[in-house]
Order: sequence, then C-alpha cells, then structure tokens
Amino acid sequence: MLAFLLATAVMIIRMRNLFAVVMLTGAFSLLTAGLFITLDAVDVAFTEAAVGAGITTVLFLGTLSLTTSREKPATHLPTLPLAVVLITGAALVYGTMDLPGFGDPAAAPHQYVMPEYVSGTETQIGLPNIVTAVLASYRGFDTLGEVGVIFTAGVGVLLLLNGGLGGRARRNGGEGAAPPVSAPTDKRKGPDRA
Amino acid sequence: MIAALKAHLPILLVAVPLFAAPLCALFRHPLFAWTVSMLVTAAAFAGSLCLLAMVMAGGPLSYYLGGWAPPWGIEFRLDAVNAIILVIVAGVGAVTMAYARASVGQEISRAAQPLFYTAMLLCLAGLMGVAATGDAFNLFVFLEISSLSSYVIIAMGAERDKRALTSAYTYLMMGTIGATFYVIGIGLIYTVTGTLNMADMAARIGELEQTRTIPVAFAFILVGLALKLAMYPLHLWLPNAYTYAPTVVTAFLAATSTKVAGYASLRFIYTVFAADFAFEERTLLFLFLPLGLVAMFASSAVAIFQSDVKRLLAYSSIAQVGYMVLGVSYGNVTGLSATILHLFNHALMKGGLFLAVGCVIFRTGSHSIDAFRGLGRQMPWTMAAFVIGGLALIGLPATVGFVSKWYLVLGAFERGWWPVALLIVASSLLAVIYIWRVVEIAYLQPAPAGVAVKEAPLSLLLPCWVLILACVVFGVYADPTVTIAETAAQSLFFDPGAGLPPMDGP
Amino acid sequence: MMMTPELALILSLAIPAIGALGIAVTGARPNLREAVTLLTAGALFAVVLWLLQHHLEGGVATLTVLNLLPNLPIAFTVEPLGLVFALVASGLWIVTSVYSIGYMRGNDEANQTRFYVCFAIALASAVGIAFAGNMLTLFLFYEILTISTYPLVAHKETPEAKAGARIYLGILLTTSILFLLTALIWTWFEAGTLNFRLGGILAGQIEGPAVAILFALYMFGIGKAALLPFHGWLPAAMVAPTPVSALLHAVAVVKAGVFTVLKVAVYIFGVDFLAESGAADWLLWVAAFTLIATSVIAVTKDNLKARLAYSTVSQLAYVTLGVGLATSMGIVGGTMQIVAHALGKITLFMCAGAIYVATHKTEISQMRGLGRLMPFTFGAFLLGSFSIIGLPPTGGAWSKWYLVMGAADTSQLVMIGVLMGSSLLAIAYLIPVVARGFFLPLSDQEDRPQPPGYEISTIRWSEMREAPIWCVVPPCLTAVLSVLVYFAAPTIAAFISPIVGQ
Amino acid sequence: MIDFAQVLSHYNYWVIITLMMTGLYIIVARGNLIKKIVGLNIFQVSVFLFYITISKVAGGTAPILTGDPDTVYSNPLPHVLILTAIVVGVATTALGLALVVRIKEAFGTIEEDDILEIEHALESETEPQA
Repeated sequence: MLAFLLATAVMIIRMRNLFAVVMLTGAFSLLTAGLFITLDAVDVAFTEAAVGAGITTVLFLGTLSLTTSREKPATHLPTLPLAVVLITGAALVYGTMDLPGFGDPAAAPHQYVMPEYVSGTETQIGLPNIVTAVLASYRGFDTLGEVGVIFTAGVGVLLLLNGGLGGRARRNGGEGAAPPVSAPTDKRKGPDRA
Repeated sequence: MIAALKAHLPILLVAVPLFAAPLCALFRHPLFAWTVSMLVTAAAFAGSLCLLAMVMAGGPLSYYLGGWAPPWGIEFRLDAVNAIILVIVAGVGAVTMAYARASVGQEISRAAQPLFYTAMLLCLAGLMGVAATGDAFNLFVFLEISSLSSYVIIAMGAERDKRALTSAYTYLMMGTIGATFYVIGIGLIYTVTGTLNMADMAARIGELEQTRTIPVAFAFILVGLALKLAMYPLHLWLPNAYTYAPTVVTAFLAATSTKVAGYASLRFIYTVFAADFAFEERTLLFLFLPLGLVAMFASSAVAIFQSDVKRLLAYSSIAQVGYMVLGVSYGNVTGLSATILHLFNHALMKGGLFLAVGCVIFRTGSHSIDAFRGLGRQMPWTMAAFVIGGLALIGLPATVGFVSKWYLVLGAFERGWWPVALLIVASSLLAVIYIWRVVEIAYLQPAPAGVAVKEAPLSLLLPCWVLILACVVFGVYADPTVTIAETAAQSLFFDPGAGLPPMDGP
Repeated sequence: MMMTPELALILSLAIPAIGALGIAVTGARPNLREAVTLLTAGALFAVVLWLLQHHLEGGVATLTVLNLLPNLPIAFTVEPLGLVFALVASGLWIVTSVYSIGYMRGNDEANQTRFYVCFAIALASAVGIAFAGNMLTLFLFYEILTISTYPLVAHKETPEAKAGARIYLGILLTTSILFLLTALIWTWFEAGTLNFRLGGILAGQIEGPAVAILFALYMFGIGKAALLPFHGWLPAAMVAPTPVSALLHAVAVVKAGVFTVLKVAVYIFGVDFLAESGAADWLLWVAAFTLIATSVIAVTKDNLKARLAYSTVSQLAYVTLGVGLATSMGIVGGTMQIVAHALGKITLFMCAGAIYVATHKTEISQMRGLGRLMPFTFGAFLLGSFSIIGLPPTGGAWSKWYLVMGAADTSQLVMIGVLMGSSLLAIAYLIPVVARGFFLPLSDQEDRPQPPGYEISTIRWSEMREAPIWCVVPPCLTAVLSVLVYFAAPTIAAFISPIVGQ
Repeated sequence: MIDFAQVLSHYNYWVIITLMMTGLYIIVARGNLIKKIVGLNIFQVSVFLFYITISKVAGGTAPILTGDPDTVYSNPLPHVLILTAIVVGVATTALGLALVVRIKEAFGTIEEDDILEIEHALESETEPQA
C-alpha cells in the first residue's frame, strides 16, 4: 500500500492537468485512510476518508471551477528545490535511525503516558473508545483549539470570498477577467487631502 | 469571585478572546465588533499584567486544563518568560485595537469589518495560547489559529493593494511548511520520550541526548519556528506581508507574532533541550551567531534602499530579529536577557513606528517614502513619534533600544567576543542611515505644492504615542523590564523543567 | 521656598527644558518668545551661580533620579570641573541669546521658534553633561545634545545645509555609538560601575594594552572633541547660522566634547593611572598633530567662518594635549583652555556674524577696511584673537602657560615647541583679519578718488556701519570677559586644583 | 553498519519520509498555486501517516476497550493528535484555496511566474523617480 501511495505521489508531480491531480490527491487520501485502518487507527481513518478525501477534494474542485485547470510547464530547473528536499529527507532518515522499530511495544510512547489513558478511560471516563475519551477530556483543550481553527478558516474564507474586498460587485466582471490593475499610485488625491 | 478569577486567569486570557470572536462574527455590526474587541483586549492586557505580577511575586504558575494533571492533560505553565510575552501581546493588542477604530474604518470596507475584528481576536487568542501553553502539541494548535487568522488579516490589505493576496499566500505556504516541520519534530520527540508536555520532555530528554533523533527533532522544531520568526534566511515571506497588510495588522503582527515565535524557540532551546546539550551549543555557535550577524547587516543594508517606508521597517524587523538570535547565540544569561528584553522593546518601537506610518497612510494614502515630503511640518506629532521610534531603533540612550543594545554588547564582552560587540554597535549605524533618510525627507524637503495634509486625528495619535512614550519610559527607567528579563533568563537558563509536578497516575 | 542642592540640580535641568516648552508655546508671538528665552537663560545662570556658591561653602550636591539600568542610575553630582563647564555654558547662553535675537531678526531667518527651542534643549543637555554623576548619564545627555543640535545645523534647509548636517550627525553618532558606547560597556564590564570617582574607577581593574585600547575608544568616541581624523563635522557644520556656530564652538558642543575628555581622564581612568600605564602617550602625538595640521589648514582658508572652525579644531586639541600629558598641570591647563577658548571663540564668531549681518560678507579677502566702519566689532575681534593666540592680557595666555608648564614637567620638549608653533600659526591666521580691517582701504573705495585729507586709517564715526546693537554688544562683552579671565585665572586654577590632587 | 533487522523495522519510516519529501518538492518546485496546495496536502498527510505509524503496537488492536484486561491496544494519543491535525490541515487548505480564487480574480493567473511578473510591473510603476 505504501508503494501505491508513492506511485500516486509521483504521478501527481508529473501531471499537468490539475483536475486529474486533484482526483489523484483524493485517491491518495483514501489510500492513506486504508493504511490507517491497518494501523489500528479507525477513528483517524474515518476522518481522513471523510475530510481528507471528501471535503478537501470538493474544495479543490470548487476552486478549479473558479480558476483554471491547466498547469503551465515549469520554466526553471528544479535544482534548488531538489537540494532542499534531499537535505531535509536525509536529515529525517538520519533522525529516524534511532527510533524504536515499527510496532515495537517497548517504545517510549507505549510505555509512558499511554497506559494511564487506557486504565483511566475505564475508571474515570467510562467510554469504550479511548480516542474519544482522550480527545474530549484529557486533551479537550486541543479539541477546543481545533474548533477555533475551523472557525478561523471559516471566517477567513467568508472574508476573502464574500465579506468585503470590494464585495462581490467586482467579481461580476466575469470569470477569469481580472479587475483592472490599479496600483496605489496616487491616492494623495483622496478626500482627506482637501 | 476575585480569587476564582485569579485562579483561572491563565485560561481566561486565552479563552475570552477565543469566545468573544464568534460574538463579533454573529452580530455583524462594525461598531459592536470593535467595542467587543476593544473590551476584550483591554481586559486581556489587565489580566496579563496581573499574571505577570503574580509570577514575579510567587514564581511559576501551573494550570491544569480540565483538572487533568500533566503529562496526561494539557498544562498551561507561566513563568517570567511567557508572562512578559503575554503582556506584550495583550498590550500591543489593546493599543492597536484602539487605533483600529479609525484606521480600519478607512482601510477596510464596512461589510468586512466585523469579520476582520473576529480574525484579529482569533489571532490574539492564538498568540496568547502559544505563549501560555506548556504542551508541545497544544502549541501547534494555537500556532495554527494565530497563523490562519494572520493570513486572513494580511490578505485584507487587498482592498488597497492586490499584492496583499499573494503575500498572504506566500506566508500561508511558508507558515504551513514551518508548522508541519514543527509537527514532525514533535513527532520525533514523542516517539522517543512518549510525552507531549514540554517540561516533562525536558526531564526525559536528558537520558536520550546521545541519540540521533534528538538533534534532528531539535533542528526540525527550530526550522519550523524560525520560519515563523522570520529568522534570516527564512524571512522571505515577511517584507511583502508587512508591506501590503492593513496598517493595524502590520503593527500588531510586527509587534507580537514574531515575538511569540521567538519565545517558542527560546522555550524549546532552553526548557526542552537544556542549553548545555552539546549539539545545541554547537548550533548556537556555528549557526545562530553567523545568521544573527548576517541578518543584522544584510537586512539593514537592504532596508536602506527601500522606497517604501513600510517595507523599510519590515526589513529592519528582520534585522532586529537578528539581534535576538545573536543574544541567544551567546549562550549566557546576559545574552538571553538581552534577547528577552529586545523581544519586549522591539515590540514597543516597531509597533509605535508602524502606527506612526499608519497615521501618514491615513492622511496621504501612501506609504511610499515620497509621501513623507514635508510632513515634519504638516503632521508634527506623527513625525515626532516616528523620530523617537526611529531613535529607539538606532539605540540611542533614553530609549528602549539602548537598553537592549547595552545588554547585547555586555553579553558579548562576557563571552569575550569583542569583535561581535563592535559589530553590534556598527550595525546600529545602518539603522541611523535608513531612519534618517525618512527623517530628512519629512523635515527638510518641502511638501509637494498644492496639497495640504492635516495632522492625524487624535484617535490614531494617542495609541501611537502610548507605544512611543513607552519606548521612552522603559528606556529611561529600564529597571523593571531588565529585572523581569533577567529573572526570565535565569529561569530559562538554570532550571529547565523545574517545578514539574510529581508523576503519579491521574 | 528653601533652595536645596537637590532642588537646584533639578532646576538647572528643568529650567531650560521648561524654557523650551515655553518657547514652543509662545512661538507665534516673537517678542514674548524672546522674553522667555532670555528669562530662561538668566534663571539658569542664577541657579548655576547658586550651586557654585553652595559648592564654595563646602556643600555637596548630588541627586539620583532613577535607575536607568539596574545599579546604573541617572545621577548628578556637582564637582569643580562640571561647575566650570556649567558656568561657561549657562553664562554664554545669555550672551548668545541676546546676540541670536539680533542676528535672527537682522537676517529675517525662517523657523525661528524651532531654532530657539532646539537651542534651549541643547543647553539643557549641556548642563546635564556638566553635572552628570556617572558616565551613563553623561552619555545620555551627550546624545541628546547631538540630536537637538542637528536641526540647528540644518537650519537653512538648503542642500548644503542638509549635507553639512548629515556629516555632522553622521560623524558624531558614528563615533559615539561605535566607540564611546563600546567603551562604556567595556568599562562597566571591567569595573562594575560607571560612577565618576576621583582617582578613576579603572585603576587596578584593567591592565596591559587593553588600557590603551579602551582609552583610545574613549578619545575617538568623543567625537565632539574633534580629534583628527574625526574633526570633519566641525567645518561641515559651518553652514549653520552664526549663533549656532557660537553654540557649537564656544558654548556647548565642542566644550561638551573636551569636557567629557577631561572627565574621562580624571574620573574614569585617573590621572595617575594614565601616567603610570602610559596609555595616554599616543594621545599627545595625535593631539599635537591635530593642533599643527588644522592650524595650517586654517591659514589657507579665506572664508572667515571656515578659518575659525579649523582654529577651533586646533584649539580643542590643546585640551586633549593637556589630558595626554597626564599631569595635574595638563588638566588645569585643559580646564582653563575650555574657559578661555569659549570666551575667545564666541567673540570671534559673533564678530563674524555681525560682519555678515551688516555687510553680508563672508570671505576675509572682502573685508578690507571694514574695521573702520565697524570699529567695535573689529576691536572685539582683536581681543578675541589675543585670547586664542594666548597673549596677555587675555585668558588664553594662562591656559597656554599651564600647558607649557605641564609639558615642561614631563620634559616633553617637543610639545613645548608644538604649543609655541601653534600660537605663531594662530597669529598668522587671525591677525591679518584685523589688520586688513583697519589698515587697508575699503574694497569698494579703492577705485574711487578720495576726497582730500582722507586718511585711510582714521575712524569716521559718521560713516559707521555697525550691525544692530544686539549683535555688537555681546561680542564686546565677551571680549571684555576674556580680559577679566586673565585676572581671574589663579582663582580658577585654585578652584579646580582639588580634583587633580594639589 | 545498518543491520538488516533495523532496515526492516524502519523501512516504513523511510517510505513515509519519501512521501513527505515528494509533497515538499511539489510545494517548492511547482509554480502553480493550486498544485502547491496539493503538495502541501501530501506533505501533511504523510506526516499524519508518520504519527499513526508511531502509534502502532505489534499485535495490538484499535484502542476501543474490549473489556478484556489482556488486550494490547495501539496507542490512542497520536490518533487524537492526528484527528486534530487533519482538521487543521483542511482548514489551511480551504483558506489557501480561497486565497487562490482571489488571486485568480485579481491577477488573472495562478502561475507564480506570471504573478511575479505582474508584481514587478506594479513595483516599477509605483517606484518613485528618486
């Protein structure tokens, strides 16, 4: 499955049709969700499928319908990005060398805080799903923050697309027709200058 | 009642703006939204001052959210370091909010104003959260709240100049990469320590110093935060974002956002990875020292050639971040105090300067250096504020800039790095050049014929002067700020993770 | 209300500051504004006199305001050296104010309110420097002085004025931030204090070449003392109106510079420590070179104010040379030189200004014969020149004398030669001005056939074309004062001798 | 130096790192603003994958209480974190896309190079004669 993921990612790089790219991204998310299930993360898998594969794709498609769906070919050599990526990747590989092996039950996260969550959920919360328990109680504030993030994004999208910025009126020029380039050259003529 | 309020003060500081924000969004009325924001920021400022007093008197405070003890629950930990950061954020927030009434009224359309204030409040809440929390992942969540809202409010500059959009986009890209790097770093640490509480991490990292994971995690967290901090050379998003954002936003973000990122870096460098950690020492010496110096000189030099005053100040900000980085690189208490002092001082002066430029924008509609011609006579109070703020940036005595510079140079002497000391003072001469360019144009060039510019209204001048006067007051009487900064530095330096509650089951 | 020393110290700073405010407020009504200026100047002088008397009675005046940095307060102390400087500055402010009023009105200059406000702030900072109790306080006022005089130098707002002001600010800020601030922090780092203490605070704290380096940082850092190669700001600032030049050269700015040099030598390093460590040896040579080189430049200048400017650079080097000698005689001579040069140079500048107001002439070559039209002005100029050259019966004679004595004490024969040579050069660049004024015919009368019996060397009262009286009386007054200083010199020497351990 | 067992137990990390870097590469190298956001998505999702991998305990089951005291559970904490992170990621994406829409409106293009060109033109237009 990991191999599939890789293949998808590489295809995304190669593709120029943004429409296809977006579809592939959705597929990428779905694949990840599948992986999550095999890794025992059912809640996450569900969320990823719904949010990552679903909502995100819808958002992308919406954007595409408002903008354009072709990507221009790159004009410059990707040497610098490659270098950045390779160095970062190398650093990460180096860093993971000393990580506990995959699925190692003796790894620190499973030894230290986690057992108390398990026992605590039983005795203190009384919910069967530990993830929900931690989410809602132990780390409830993260969840509150999460709500804050969604709210922020909502406000942001509303502001950007609807709220002001000259309002919708300016957008009546039609899709793709950019409003006239108005440089802030001579605002000295404003009423305050009178 | 008071006691309960006091006991829950840490969470209230974050929660009140967070919950007030929807209120603004719900009642779509500009004046209402502003009033709510103003009250909330003023209350947050009062609360943060109160908190600072409590911390200075009684030592670090720990607040368990929902009553769950760390490392299971999320903890807010407050010591002198983040208490002072909270004061900066809330204080500048309150001042800029007072300023916003007139400035936003002119720069942003009425329909968008309520949501704009909502976003401002969210940004404030996020920044306060980052500063207050003691949990590494919780920090990420708050960081994202503040970042997302700052992308939005920067983009609001698009009503005046569409380039605000692209700068917000660039910031979003770099900011998200930074945040993701941060998450990767946290993931690595979590994998080896099993905890997300910063103080707890610190305690458990001690045994793991030799692993290869820790340095890499350190690097990722640092790069992530440095992107937010606009540390040279990861500053590319900053000049445009500051230039095209609405005035209020620029002043607010310049004074708070980079400061909070700076704080978070300090927290990780000193509390989570104790400073005697050998890898870190090398990082400080070989990375921070040169980068700090390069930032100071390169960005100041670039600032000299800017024809846009906001951009000029933006580059100067990057240079000032260089000073902060330099202070950290000393690896001694004096240097660290200098950094913390400069976090505070720079917030005052840059905030004041951007507000002064805002007054000019308000009257002339432009932030090009040309718009400043003859303003010395036409807008005497505004320009006087600009001059004093500029002098503080240069670091002349009786201003806050002097105090930071003093400790920065003193730290260099303590370290025996006298060439660095000379470089610091030399770099402030570059500030003389770029500030004086503006001053000369404002005072010694005749105003363009035929246009009369009035002095900015009081509602703009007052907030601006509050910050500028603070520059002078804390420059002449730096005793309290220095004491706080030194306490903060001591606590960062000598007892990482001190006062951690005993690790029993919940 | 009882006058206490603390109150007097506060007043000495507050009066000019409040004066500045008052001037700003009354800016729209010139007469009232000028009255405020004069009143302020008078009040300040009175307070300083009170402090002098208090000091002579053995009283101690100190004042600690608040901690700028922990353990580093803004503090003030009255001591002889500072008193001398404060007296010179505040006393000459009265004279300059009177003169400025005549000059500014005579020339119908713009921005007069700004001019008087900045002047008052400059005076406040000069007093702050004079009474500073530690190096940090001194530095604080030193920088305020720099900033507050910048608008004065740029007063005319012409491109030349802007360029001159830029150089002025550039050099003064560069040196003070780059060297002086570094020196300050270094001192704090080594000695743990910046308080002025007799015998110095650095003695025993620092040794080896570091002493000389630190001393050099101080000496070059005090850009206002105009030691080569950081003298360029003085000639550049010549674009300013004459009263400003008087302020720069005589009242506050350069005096603040050399005063700081003396302070550093006496209270930071200590004369004995300087002499022992030999850290100041190089200074002698730099000062000597400055002295001679700028005198030579002065001779070549035709513009009167430029000539006077280079003369100032050269005269300031006398003070620095006194410090370089590192003997008590040198310090006494340096202090005397502050007084004498202040009186002498202010006279010369005011005369130059008076000539400009009356005839709009700036070049020496144009000034032939003017002496007969303006006998008082040129008479004052002559006395001022005497003081600069060091001829009796003027104050300058004593300062030069003490310096020569100091040089003799330390067997610096070369320095004696330098001092003598420089006096000769001073004769060469000052006396011709007067001589041309009195003994050559007026330039525009040369071609005209003279009426019979016309003696070119007689003064014709009927043809007098003096500048307005407010421009003429002040230089005459200062000229007389420089003569009086000649007789008061032993008193002054006795007054400051405690600080040099005699 | 690296023994085979370690490679086996760590290869999953490395694949994930490769994925991350693919995402990062798209962000940095590609000029299309939408494509960049796609890259960002891939980058973030790979990080999520990394966290979930950490949480896996060999032989464990999903962290839902079974009532059997001997059950080995996978670690729930990373799951919680990633739930939060997914939402944050989507919020960022939404905001980024909204910006793209606005940029398209304002500049008429969503290619970085074209935008830079337009901005450059604006720059020289507003540049003062000095």
